[in-house]
Amino acid sequence: MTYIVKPKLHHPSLPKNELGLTRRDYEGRVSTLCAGCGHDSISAAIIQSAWELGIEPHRLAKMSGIGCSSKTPDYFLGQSHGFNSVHGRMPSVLTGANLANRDLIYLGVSGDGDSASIGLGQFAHSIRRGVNMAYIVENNGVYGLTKGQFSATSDKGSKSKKGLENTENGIDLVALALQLGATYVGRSFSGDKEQLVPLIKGAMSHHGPAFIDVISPCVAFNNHAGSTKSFDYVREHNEAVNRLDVILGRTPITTSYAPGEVREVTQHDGSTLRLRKLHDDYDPTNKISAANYLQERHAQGEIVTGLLYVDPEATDLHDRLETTAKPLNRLSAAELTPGAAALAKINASLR
Amino acid sequence: MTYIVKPKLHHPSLPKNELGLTRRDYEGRVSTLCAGCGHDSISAAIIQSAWELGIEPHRLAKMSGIGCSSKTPDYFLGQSHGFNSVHGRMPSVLTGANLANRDLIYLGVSGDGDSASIGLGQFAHSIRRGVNMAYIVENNGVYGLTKGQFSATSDKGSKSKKGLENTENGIDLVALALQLGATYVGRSFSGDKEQLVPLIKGAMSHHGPAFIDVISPCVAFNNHAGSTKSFDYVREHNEAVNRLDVILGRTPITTSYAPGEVREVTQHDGSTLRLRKLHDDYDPTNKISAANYLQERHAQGEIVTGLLYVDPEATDLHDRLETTAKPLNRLSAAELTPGAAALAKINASLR
Amino acid sequence: MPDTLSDGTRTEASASRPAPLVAVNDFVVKFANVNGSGSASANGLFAKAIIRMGVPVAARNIFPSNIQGLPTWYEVRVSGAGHLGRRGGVDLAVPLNPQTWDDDVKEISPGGYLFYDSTKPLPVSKFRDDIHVIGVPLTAICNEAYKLPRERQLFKNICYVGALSWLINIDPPVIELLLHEEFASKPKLIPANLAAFNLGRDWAKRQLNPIGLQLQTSDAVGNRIFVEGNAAAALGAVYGGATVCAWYPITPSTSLAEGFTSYCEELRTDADGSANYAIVQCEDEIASIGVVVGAGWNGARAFTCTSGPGISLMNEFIGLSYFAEIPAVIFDVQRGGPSTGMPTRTQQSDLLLAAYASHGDTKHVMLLPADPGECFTMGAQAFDLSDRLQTIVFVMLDLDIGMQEWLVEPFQWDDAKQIDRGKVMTTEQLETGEFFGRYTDVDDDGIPFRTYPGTHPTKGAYFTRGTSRNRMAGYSEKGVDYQDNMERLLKKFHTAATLVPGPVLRQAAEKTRIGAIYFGSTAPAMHEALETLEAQGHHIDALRVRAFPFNQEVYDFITAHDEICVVEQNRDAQLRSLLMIEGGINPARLTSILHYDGTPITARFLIDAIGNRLDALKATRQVTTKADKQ
Amino acid sequence: MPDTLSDGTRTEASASRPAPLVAVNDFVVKFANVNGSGSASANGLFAKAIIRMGVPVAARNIFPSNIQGLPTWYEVRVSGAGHLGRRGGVDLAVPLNPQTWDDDVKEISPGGYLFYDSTKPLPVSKFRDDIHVIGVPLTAICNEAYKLPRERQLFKNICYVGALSWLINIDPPVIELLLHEEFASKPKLIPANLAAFNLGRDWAKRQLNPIGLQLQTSDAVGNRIFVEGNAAAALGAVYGGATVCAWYPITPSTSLAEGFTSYCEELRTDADGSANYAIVQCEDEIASIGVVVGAGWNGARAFTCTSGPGISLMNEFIGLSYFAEIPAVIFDVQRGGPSTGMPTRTQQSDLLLAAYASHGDTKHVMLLPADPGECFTMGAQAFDLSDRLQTIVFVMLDLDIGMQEWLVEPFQWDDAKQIDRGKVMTTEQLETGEFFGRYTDVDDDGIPFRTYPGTHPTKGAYFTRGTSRNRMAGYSEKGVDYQDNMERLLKKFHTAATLVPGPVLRQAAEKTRIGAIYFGSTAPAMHEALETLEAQGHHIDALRVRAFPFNQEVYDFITAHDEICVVEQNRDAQLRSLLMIEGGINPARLTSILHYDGTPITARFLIDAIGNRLDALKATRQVTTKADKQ
Ligand SMILES: Cc1ncc(C[n+]2csc(CCOP(=O)(O)OP(=O)(O)O)c2C)c(N)n1
Ligand SMILES: Cc1ncc(C[n+]2csc(CCOP(=O)(O)OP(=O)(O)O)c2C)c(N)n1
Ligand code: SF4
Ligand code: SF4
Ligand SMILES: [Mg+2]
Ligand SMILES: [Mg+2]
Repeated sequence: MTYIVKPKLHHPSLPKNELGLTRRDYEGRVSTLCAGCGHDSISAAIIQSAWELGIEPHRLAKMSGIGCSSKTPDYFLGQSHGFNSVHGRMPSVLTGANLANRDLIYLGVSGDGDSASIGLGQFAHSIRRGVNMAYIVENNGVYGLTKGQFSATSDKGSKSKKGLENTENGIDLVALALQLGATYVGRSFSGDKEQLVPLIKGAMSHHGPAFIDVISPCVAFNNHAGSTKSFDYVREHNEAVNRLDVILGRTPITTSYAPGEVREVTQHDGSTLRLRKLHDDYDPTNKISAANYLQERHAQGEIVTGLLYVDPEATDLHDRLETTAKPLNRLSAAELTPGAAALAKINASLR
Repeated sequence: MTYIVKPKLHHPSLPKNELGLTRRDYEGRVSTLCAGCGHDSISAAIIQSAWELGIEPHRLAKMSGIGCSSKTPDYFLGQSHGFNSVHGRMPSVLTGANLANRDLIYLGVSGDGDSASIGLGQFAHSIRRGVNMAYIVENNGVYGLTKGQFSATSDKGSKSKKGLENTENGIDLVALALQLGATYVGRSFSGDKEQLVPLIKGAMSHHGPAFIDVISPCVAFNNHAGSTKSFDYVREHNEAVNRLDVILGRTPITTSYAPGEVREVTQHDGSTLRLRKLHDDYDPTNKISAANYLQERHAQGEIVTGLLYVDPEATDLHDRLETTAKPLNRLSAAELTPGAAALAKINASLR
Repeated sequence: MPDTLSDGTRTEASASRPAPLVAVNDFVVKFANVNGSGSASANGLFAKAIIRMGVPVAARNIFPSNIQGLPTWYEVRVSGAGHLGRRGGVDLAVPLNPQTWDDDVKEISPGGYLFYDSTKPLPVSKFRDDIHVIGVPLTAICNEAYKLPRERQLFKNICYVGALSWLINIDPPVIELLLHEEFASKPKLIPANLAAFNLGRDWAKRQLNPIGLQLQTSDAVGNRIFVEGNAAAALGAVYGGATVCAWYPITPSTSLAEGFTSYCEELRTDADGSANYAIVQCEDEIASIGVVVGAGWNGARAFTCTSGPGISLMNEFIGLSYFAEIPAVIFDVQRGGPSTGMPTRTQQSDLLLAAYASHGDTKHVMLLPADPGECFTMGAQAFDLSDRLQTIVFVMLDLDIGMQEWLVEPFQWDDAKQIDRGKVMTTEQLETGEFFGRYTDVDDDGIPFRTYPGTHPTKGAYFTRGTSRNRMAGYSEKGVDYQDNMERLLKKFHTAATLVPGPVLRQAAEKTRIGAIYFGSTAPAMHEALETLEAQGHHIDALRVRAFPFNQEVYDFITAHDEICVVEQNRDAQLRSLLMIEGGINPARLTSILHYDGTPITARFLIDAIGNRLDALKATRQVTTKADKQ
Repeated sequence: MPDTLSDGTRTEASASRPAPLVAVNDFVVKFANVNGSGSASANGLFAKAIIRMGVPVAARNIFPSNIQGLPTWYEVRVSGAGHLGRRGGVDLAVPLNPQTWDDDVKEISPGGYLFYDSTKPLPVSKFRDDIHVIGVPLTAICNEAYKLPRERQLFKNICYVGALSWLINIDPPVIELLLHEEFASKPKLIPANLAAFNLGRDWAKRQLNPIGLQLQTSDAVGNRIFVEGNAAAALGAVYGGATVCAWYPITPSTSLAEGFTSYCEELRTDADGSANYAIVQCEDEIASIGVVVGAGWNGARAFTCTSGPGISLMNEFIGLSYFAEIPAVIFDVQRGGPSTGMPTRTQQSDLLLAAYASHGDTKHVMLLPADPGECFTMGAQAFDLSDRLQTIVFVMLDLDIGMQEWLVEPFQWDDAKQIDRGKVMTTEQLETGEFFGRYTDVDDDGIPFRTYPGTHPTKGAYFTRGTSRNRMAGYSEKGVDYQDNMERLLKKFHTAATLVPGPVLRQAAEKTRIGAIYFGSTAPAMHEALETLEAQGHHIDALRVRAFPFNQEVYDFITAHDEICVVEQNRDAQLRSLLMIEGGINPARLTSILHYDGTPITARFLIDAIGNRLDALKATRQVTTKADKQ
C-alpha cells in the first residue's frame, strides 16, 4: 500500500495545542478491548485529531451504539459527555442531541454490525436527513462483542475463523453513504494513522453529514487468512486515491506544489482541505464519477481509501429546518411559552 | 414518454390461459382504494401477468406490509393465500414463508413508506440475502393511508399538497437494489400497463431477488402540480431504456428483428427475456454501467424505466443454504426427529 | 299504507307505533355517510350551529381506516343538561349511506325518527313500524338545482342540514354567521352554501311539520371552547416548553404532531423566520423515540406522539430512558388493539404495556387526561415531571379524546408559572466544586443530579450507558452496585407518586361503602351514569384516577369502601391489574366494568352494568357488554 | 509470623484462627481468573475430573461483558448429596487475578482455604488471619519449566490443577483419561498437559499436606449427563421438528442458535449434503421474529432465540402472532435488565413483559424450564403447543440454565411420539367440502382451523391480517365482530391452561398451611433450602410452577395454604403479579422472596430469607438481600 509522508503537524515535538492542552487531556479511561484491536488505533487517531484541531473537549459529544467499537468513546476524550446508547440506534440519538444544541461537535462511533446490520435504516436516514456529524464506522466485518459472527459488511466469500464462508452480499457503506447524500465521505484503515487523522479532522470540521468507513481488524475473531478484513489483506488491497491535509483557516499555506498535483477545497467554517492527488482521474467533488470509480475498483477487489467525496457547499438539518441560532436547550421560558394573552386569542378562535 | 406497442399476448381475444382460467379467476375482492388510485392499475397488471403466465393461483403467496399499497393483495388473486403483516416488515415475513416452502411463488407488495422509510433495513437485507421473490414497491412518494405526509422516496424539492417543500434527499430504491445485489431490477409506471405487465412476468419467473419500483400516483394526496410523482410529471420525464417481452420456454420464437435491435436473456426456469433496445448504450447485464447510467440520467431529472438489470445466473437463498428440494413444511416426523438411538449417542458424548 | 314510502310521507299512527319521541335540547342525532363525500363539513356545521345556540353538544365522528368510499358516522349528542359522553341509542337517524342502511335503521329508539333521501322510493320492508319516517327527496332537489355532479354531491349535504334545521328548529341566522366565519377567505362560497341550506329548509317548511325533538336557545354553553384533544395536547407541549418533536405518522396520533407544527409556526417563529423549535418526521417510531432520548439527554424538552404499535416498537428505548434516567415524553393516543387492530376505533388498552414497558424490572409514569382541557394542562405538566424525575412520562390519550371535538372550559395559563428543569448542575455549581455524582441519591428522594453536555471545560462530564454502573456513573458489573441502583430507581418511582396529579373525588349524596374508579374518556358518560344511578337510589363515591403511580389518596379511597367498580375501556381490566400489583389490593374487592368493542362507552351501558352489579351483589369477577369468562 | 507470606507457608494456629474446615465431597471452590487467559479449560478439567470420580458437581462460570482482560470466576460446588444450586460462601478460594484479590479473599468462609501464586511475596495485610493460606509459586515453577511466554501462561493453569489435585485428592488417572478424550484429535498435547499437571502435583506433594476438604470416589453421579441449557434447548428444537431458525446474536442466547446449527449439521443433513432445515442469521431481532412468523404462517415449525432487548424489539410482531394466530416459538434466555443491563448476569425479569407483550389486550403462553433436562423436553413441546394453540409460545430460560453446564438425567425420547401439527385442514377435507372458517370456534375451545398456503386450488385460501375481521377472516370494523374475536382469544388462552405442563409439588414431611412457589433456575437452591428448613422445623409445601397460564392445580395449591412465599430472581415480584392478575389471588397471602443482583440465588440466602419470614410472620410485603421499600 502507499504510505503517506508524516505531515508536520504530527511531529511529537509539539506537546501543546493552541488551547495549551496536551494529548493526555484528550485521553479517556484505559481501554478494555483486546490487545491489538484495530479500534484502539482509531481511538488514538480521534485523540490526535481533536488535539490537533484544538477542540475544547467539553464542546464535543461522543455518541455510540453497542459493540466493542461502541465501547470506545469511554476510552477517549474523557472531558466530553458520552452516550453509549442501544444497538444500532446511535444515529437517531445523535440526531436528537444535535437538534437540542447545534453548537457542539457530534462524533458518532459505531461498528459494522451496529450500522450495517441492525442499524442500516438509521444510518441511511440520518445521512439523508443531513445531520451535522462525524460518523465513523469501525468496520471489522464481524460482531466482535458477541464473538465473531459475520456482519453485513463481511464480503461474500470471506471466511470465518471457523472456516465458514459468507454467502451473503456484503454491504458497502461508502457506496450507500454517497447514494444517500453524505456530503463528506472517506474510507481508511485503522493501521494507517497518517491517512486516518486528517480524514477525521476534515470530518469534524465539515458542516453536514460526514461519514468515514474505517477498516479495523478484529484480532480476536477476524484477522486470519481468508478474511478480507485482516491486517494483511487490507494492506495488500488498499488503494489510496489521494492524501489529505486539513488546514485551519488561520494557518497560512506555506508549502508549494506542482500545479495539478494539488486540489484545495475550502469548507464553510473556513478550514481548507488540501488534497494531493494519487490518481489523476479521480475527482472527489464529482459524486457520480466517484461512485462509478469505486464500483469499478471494488469489482477489481481493491479497497479504495482516501477522501472519496466532499461537497464544500454542504448544508445541514438545522439549515433545512431554519432553526434559531441559539441552542434550543438554552431557550428561556419567555422564549418558549407564548403566555396567557396568546392563549386567550386561541380560546376565542375555538368558540 | 415513449409508448410501447401492445405485445400480442395482451390481445383481449384470448379469454382463457393454458390452465383454462380467465382473468376473472385471478381477481380478488372489490378494491376500497380511491377512484383513480395508481395502485389499482398495478393490481390489474398483476392479475394480467399471473393470468398470462398461467400461474396456479394457489401456488402463489401474496405478502405485504401496511398502507394503501399493502391493502391491495386483498384485491387480486382471491384464490391465493395473502398476508397483510405489519408496517415495513413484509420482507422478513416473506423470507420466512419462502424458507418454509420453496415451491411457491412469492409476491411482495409494498409502498414507499413501507419499504423506504420504516422498512428500509428489511428491504435491503432481504435483497442482499438473495430471497427468491418478486418485490414490487407501489411508489407514490407519500404516506397515502395516513393522509399524505412525505415519504423517504419523495424527491428533494417536491411539493406537498399543502405547498410544503421536501428538504430531505429522496431515496432511489432502484439504485439501492442494484447496490445490494438484486438480480432483477426494473422500474415502471402504473399508467403504463404495456411496460409493467412484462416486467412483472419477468420478475415472477426470475429465480432470485427481483425488484420493481412502480411509480404509482396518489390521486388523493400527491397528484398535484409541483409533485414529482404526479401522473403528468411522470409521463413527461419517463425515459424507457428498453421494452421487454417474456417468452415462456415452451412458446416458439417467431417474429424476427434487425440484428442488434434485440437482446435475449434466458433465465434458469427456461423462460426467455426478449429485450428490444431503446438506447444503444444501455446494457442491462452490466451492473456497474447500468448504475452509472441511472445516476447520470437521474441527475438530468429523468425517470429511467424498463428492465434495468438482470443476472441470468442468479441464485437464491435456498441455493446458498443448500436446503433440501422438498418443502420444509412437508417434511415428516421421521425426516425431522433423529430418534432415541441418536439421542443415546448424544447422551454418551455428554458424560 | 302504500307499499313504498316516498316524499314527505308521514307514517300515520298504528297500534304498534309508539308515540313520537318528544324532547327539548336532549336527544341524539346520528348521520351515516360515505367517507370522502364531503359530508363532514356539513355535519360539523350542524353541530356547531347547535352550540352557537348555547346548547351543549358532544359530537363524535366514527370513521373507517380508509381514505374514500367506506362508511362513516357522525353522532351528535344534544344535552342541555351538559352531558358530553355518549348516551347510547339514536333518536333521529339520518342514514345517507345505502351500505349501512339496515344497521342504521335498526339502531333507532322506538318512537324515534328516520330522516332519509326519498328520491327513489324504498320498499316498506326497509323501514320499521315503530318509528317515524321523514322522507326528503334530497337528490331530486339538488339535481334540479345544480348541473355539475360535484356540486350536486356537495350541496346535497348542506341541503339536508337545511331541511333538518326546520324540523328541529336550528336558527338560520346562526348558520349564516357560521358560513361567514368558515368561508371568510372565499366569500364567494357563502351565498352558494346559504342557498343550498335554504333549498332544503324551504322544501321542508313547505312539506313537513317540525318533529318532537326541538332545540331552544340557551346559555348552557357559556364561554366554553370546542376543541380536539390532540390539538390541546399539542398546545400544552408548546406551553410546556417542548422544543424537539420527532414523530412518525399513525392514526389517531398524527394530528397531534401536525397541531404542534402549526402552533409552533404561529407562536414560536421569530420575526426573521427562524424557528424556536425543531420538528422531524422520522423514518419510524424507533428513530422517533431515539431522537427524543438524544434531545432529552442534551437538555432539550422533547416528545413523540404515537399509538399502540409505536409503543411496542419503542420498548427498547423506553427501557434505556428508565435505566439511564433520561427525560422523554410520549403521547400515546390509544386505539383498538392488539396488533393493527382497529386503527380508527377507541380503547384504553395500552395501560399495562406502558406501565411496565421494556424487558427487565421497569415502572413508568403515566398521566391520564379525561378531556382536551386536561390534555392541555397535562401536556405541559408532563415535561416538568419528566425533567424532575429524569425518566419517561407517558400521556395516555385515546382516539375519543384525541380526534373528537369536545366542549371544555377555556385553556388557562398563569404567566407567573416557572418551568421546572429538575436537578441540573450549573457551570457555577461545578466551578465552585460542588459534589456531582451522576447516580448518587443526594436528596434521599431517589433523584440524582445531571449535567448538560458542554457545561464546564473540566468538570461534570460523565458517560451515559444502558449497562449497570456505580453511583459515579463508572461501569460496574458488581451485584451490589446494580442492586443499589435498582433500589434507588424504585425509590424514585415512589417519589413520583407524590408529584403526579392526584385523583378527583365525586362524592355520593349519601355516605356509602360503594365506590367506583374510572379514568380518561370514560368520565362524561360515567358522570351521567352516576347521576341516574343516584336517582335510582344507588349511592356511589367515584374517584377519577389521573396518574400512575397511584398516590396515597387512591389507596385510601379503596380502603374506605367495601365494593369498588373499576371502569375501563379494555378487555383485560388493565387498571385493576395495576391497582393490585402496586397497591397490594385484594382483587375480590375490585369489580371490573369493561367496555371494549372500540366504540366510546355510553352512559346507558354503565347504568345497566353497574346497576345490575349492585342489584345483585354477586362476586362475579367481571361484567362486560357480553359475558366474559376470564 | 513473617511480615510476608511465601512458598508453601502454612499459617500456624492462632487464637483468632478457627480450625480448618473439614469436609468430604461437600465444599465450594472458587477460581478467579482474567478472561481470555485460557484458564477456562483448566477449570473445566477440574470440575469434570470430580464428576468422573462420581461426585456431583455444579459449576458456574461468572464472566464479564468483554472479550479479553476483565475478571472472570469459576465456582465449583462439590456436593456428594447432589445439591446442584449455589450454596453460598467459599471454602477454598483460588484467586489468580490481582484486580479482584481483595474481594476474593473477603469471600472465604472462616476456617476456609486460600490457594495462591506465591511467586512474589505479598504483604500480610493482603491476607486474613481467620483463614488458612496455601502458597504455591506457580509462576516460578512454570517459568523454570517453559521458555515460550504463551506456554508459561497456558500451562500455569494446568499446573494449579495439579497442585490442587494433591491437596483435595483428585485421582490422577481420571485426569489422564480426560486429557486423552479432550485432545483425541491432537494427541501431541496429551503428554504436554499431563507433564504440566504433574509439575504442580509433584511440587505440592513435596511441600504440602492435603487439606481438610477431601474428595472420595462415589457413585452419586450415576449416568447423568453434564450439559448447558442452551444446547439442550437446541436439541429439543431439533427433536421438536423445528425447521426454520432465524436469530440475531445476543448474550446469553447466542449459543442456543449455534447449538441448533451444529446439531442440524449432524442430525438433519442428507447424504448428498442437502439440509432438512434453514437457519438465517438475520440483521436484527425484528427481522428474526418476522421470519419466524412468516415461516409459521406457511406451516413450518420456526423459532428464534434472544434475550431481553430482543423481546422488547419483537413486541409488535408478538402482538401480530397473538391476534392473527400464527404459531411461533421464542426462547428467551434472560439476563440482567433493564436496558443493556448486565448482559453476562442471570435474572428472571422478563416474565411480565413476555406474559403481556405488545400493545392492546394480549396474553401469551410461557414455559418455565428449571434445568437443561426440561430445556430439552419443553424445547420440543413448545412447538406442539404453538401449533396446537396457533399462537406464540415463550420458553423462558435464563443465563444460569442456558450458559452453565448442569448435571442432569440423560435426555429421553419416545420414538412412538407423534408430532401434533394442531388444527390444519387437509386437501381432502377441503375437497370434500368440509366447513372452513379461519376464525370460527368450531370446537368450543377457542381454537379455529387453519390452512397452509398452496393446499387446494379453489378452497381454503384466506387473507391474514393484524386488523379486526369476522369469523370468516373477512375485514370488519364492526364492534361485535371485534369483541366476538377477542372473547374467543380469551377462551383459547383458558384452553392453553389445560394443555401446558402442570406444576410439580414437593410436599413437606408434615401437613402444613405454609407453602412456597418457585420456578426455573431457582429449583436446586430451593430444594436444598427446603431440606435445611425442614431440619430446622419449618414445614413447607413447595410448588414449582412450570408454565403460564397457570393451571388449576396452582390455584388449588394457593387456596390450600394460608401463607405462601413466592421466590423469584427479579426486583418487582413478577410471578406474584401474574398470580394476582390471572388468579385473583389476595396479595396479602403472597410474600415475595426476591434475589436480583445478577448472581444465581443461593441456598443460604433462601434459608435466611424464608426462615426469617417464617420466624417472624409479619406481613412485610417483600424480603430481599437488602431491604427493599416497594
Ligand atoms: C438489541 C440488541 N441485540 C443484540 C445485542 C447483542 N450485541 C451486542 S454488540 C453486538 C454486535 C456488535 O458488532 P459491531 O457493531 O460490528 O461491533 P464490534 O464489536 O464488531 O466492534 C450485538 C449483536 C444487543 N446488545 N442489543
Ligand atoms: C408501526 C406502525 N407505524 C405507523 C403506522 C401507520 N401507517 C399506516 S400506513 C402508513 C404509511 C403507508 O405509506 P406507504 O407504505 O407509502 O403506502 P401508501 O398508503 O402510500 O400506499 C403508516 C405510517 C402503522 N400502521 N404501523
Ligand atoms: S473482540 Fe475484536 S473487536 Fe472486540 S475488542 Fe477484541 S479484537 Fe476488538
Ligand atoms: S390515498 Fe392515495 S394511495 Fe391511498 S387509495 Fe387514495 S389515492 Fe391511493
Ligand atoms: Mg464489527
Ligand atoms: Mg406511499
